[in-house]
Amino acid sequence: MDENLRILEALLFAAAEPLRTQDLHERMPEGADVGGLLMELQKLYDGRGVELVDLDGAWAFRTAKDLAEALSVERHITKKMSKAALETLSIIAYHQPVTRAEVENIRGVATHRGTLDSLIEAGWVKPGRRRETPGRPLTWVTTTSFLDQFGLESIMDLPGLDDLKASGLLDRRPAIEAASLSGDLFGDEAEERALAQDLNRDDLKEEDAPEDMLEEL
Amino acid sequence: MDENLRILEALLFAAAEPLRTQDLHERMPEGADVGGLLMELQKLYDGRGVELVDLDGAWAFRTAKDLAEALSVERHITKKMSKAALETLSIIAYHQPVTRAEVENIRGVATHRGTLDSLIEAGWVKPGRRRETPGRPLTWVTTTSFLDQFGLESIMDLPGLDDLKASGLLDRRPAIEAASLSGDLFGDEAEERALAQDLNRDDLKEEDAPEDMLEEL
Amino acid sequence: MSEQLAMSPDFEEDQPRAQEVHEADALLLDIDGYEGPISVLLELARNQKVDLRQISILELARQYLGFVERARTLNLNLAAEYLVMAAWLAYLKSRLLLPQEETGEEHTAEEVAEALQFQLRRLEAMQNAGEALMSLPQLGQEIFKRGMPEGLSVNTTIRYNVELYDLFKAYGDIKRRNEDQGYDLPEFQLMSAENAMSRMTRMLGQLPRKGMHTAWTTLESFIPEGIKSKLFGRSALASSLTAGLELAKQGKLEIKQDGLFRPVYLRAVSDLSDAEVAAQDG
Repeated sequence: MDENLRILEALLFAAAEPLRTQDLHERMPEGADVGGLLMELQKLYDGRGVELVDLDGAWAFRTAKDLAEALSVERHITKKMSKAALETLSIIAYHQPVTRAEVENIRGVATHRGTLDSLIEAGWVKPGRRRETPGRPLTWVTTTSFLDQFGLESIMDLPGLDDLKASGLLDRRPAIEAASLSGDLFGDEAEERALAQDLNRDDLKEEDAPEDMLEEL
Repeated sequence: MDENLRILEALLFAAAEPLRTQDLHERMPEGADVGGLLMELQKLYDGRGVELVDLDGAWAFRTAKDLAEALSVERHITKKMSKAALETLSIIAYHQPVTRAEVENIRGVATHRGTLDSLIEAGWVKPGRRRETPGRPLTWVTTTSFLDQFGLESIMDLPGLDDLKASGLLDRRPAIEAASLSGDLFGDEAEERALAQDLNRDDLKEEDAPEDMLEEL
Repeated sequence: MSEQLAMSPDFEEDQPRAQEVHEADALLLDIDGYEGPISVLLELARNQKVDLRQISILELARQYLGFVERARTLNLNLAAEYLVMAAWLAYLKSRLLLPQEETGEEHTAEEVAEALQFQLRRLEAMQNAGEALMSLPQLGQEIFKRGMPEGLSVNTTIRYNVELYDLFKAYGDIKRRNEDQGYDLPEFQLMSAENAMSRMTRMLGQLPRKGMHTAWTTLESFIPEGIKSKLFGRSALASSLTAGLELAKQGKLEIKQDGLFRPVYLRAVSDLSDAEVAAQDG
């Protein structure tokens, strides 16, 4: 076995965290073809109990997903994530880079202290660039640890990402802008019918007479 | 690759401690030939960057011993030395053996603990004998590394005070000279422009004057 | 507004149907599990068991108002945000029901309803995405990292960028510092108040006279010409003003300024009366 391949294998085995290609360059002997060696190593471990995974440019050995059952004894009991934290995490994952205000807008509530904190503490989200808009708000993005946690190679592998994109639901803007500016909402026949139904509902009109409502308002 | 071999590989990889054959029997599927599989796995990893080792009846993956060096990186950092450290070093060099109190006395300021520490860490000074005076204070001397760093054969090669004076190193600082020789009041164009600006800023415009003066006349 | 709404007898006639009472109760029981009104609206919308794109905003508004009403009946205190949402929905409902008119609002009621629907769909999508994420194999649950990583170490060696010259210079600095005991006051060249006074007195005598007073002259015209030093220029201005004030106090001249930062004018006061001046001129 090639000496450089041995070193690469040992490095990735010994590291507690995924190693970025540039970290590997720094640690490998001068002139080593890190990219080529990574490919070779990944091939070597293909179909094995342990696999070399590429986490968007960071590399780590991980047990094969299909062995989950056999490895259940190793399972740690983890705290369940709060609903708020999970919602925030998925919004950051699917809408990244996204500002806190945008997250709050999508969720329709102010973010409690501790929600974002817990995600940062878990190492799943980190600050991205500042948005070049008034106030230069900070954006949030997911980390390599996030990809590692969910066994994703990149954020392009997020479940259902393509469908969400196609449906126009990955719009960070306030709903009133997102809804009124996306043509398909107004162009959709079903939509128009639904709206028409709304307006023609006799039962509703009977129940809540407009005059009463006006009086109350 | 055999499914049981894959499971064994993953188990040993994920385990937080070396696993005894008995532990493996418990975790492996019913009827698996643990002993045979261990031999097979050990052979598979023979000569690789990672090896399967038998630690007195318990099994674990370990990075190959001969690669230990490759798992640590040497990082060279070039730093500037603080003025305080440099002054302290020069006093130790010129006055050695010298006590800390004497260093402070010569410098005219108290020396932070970290200042001497950084010189010790750099390997340039070391403790000498204790001075046979009340309190038996420790003295400090320079090291061979100090001589190496500055390309000196011995501390006798350090230039004397007279030499330093002759080379101009003990002259008054240019900055002080400039301040005390502020005789050149007239003739500086930049100054003139600055003055003109000043006067304009204060609204002391000459143009304002003539009409007013005429009115009065 | 919403409280009025809730207490209105008209509104009470609008009793939710039995099944909805049940729904609202389930929501209210678990109100802490909801992240505010949007979250509750989404739950209500899901209970309609239709695609959110087909959801009736009017029906949803009615259900939500029923939910708030139910909370009031049960004497449950809802957070203010829930009541704000109730008021907003009541308003939206009325706008949707009323014929289109020029309200001067930026968005039509239909657009606002669309936006609400979009908001709900987007939030639902994110909640579903969260569930999808959690159903992925996870590190420490289904995927494992190495249990005993040896870890990678970094040995740092520091090289100091110091040369012999720096060492000598440092020593020289100490020696010089010890020699330079005491502090030399820097010399400044300034115009003294006495200097300014004599200068101004001399110049006042040379100003053209007419009547009892001479002409108004700016303060700067008392300052020597061709000053190259900024500091000297400033001191000359300050000293001349001081001298001018002193002379004014003595009654030898008058000073005026039209406003803040406006030029300062001075003029000499003649010792002679108007008649004497006239006689002299004659």
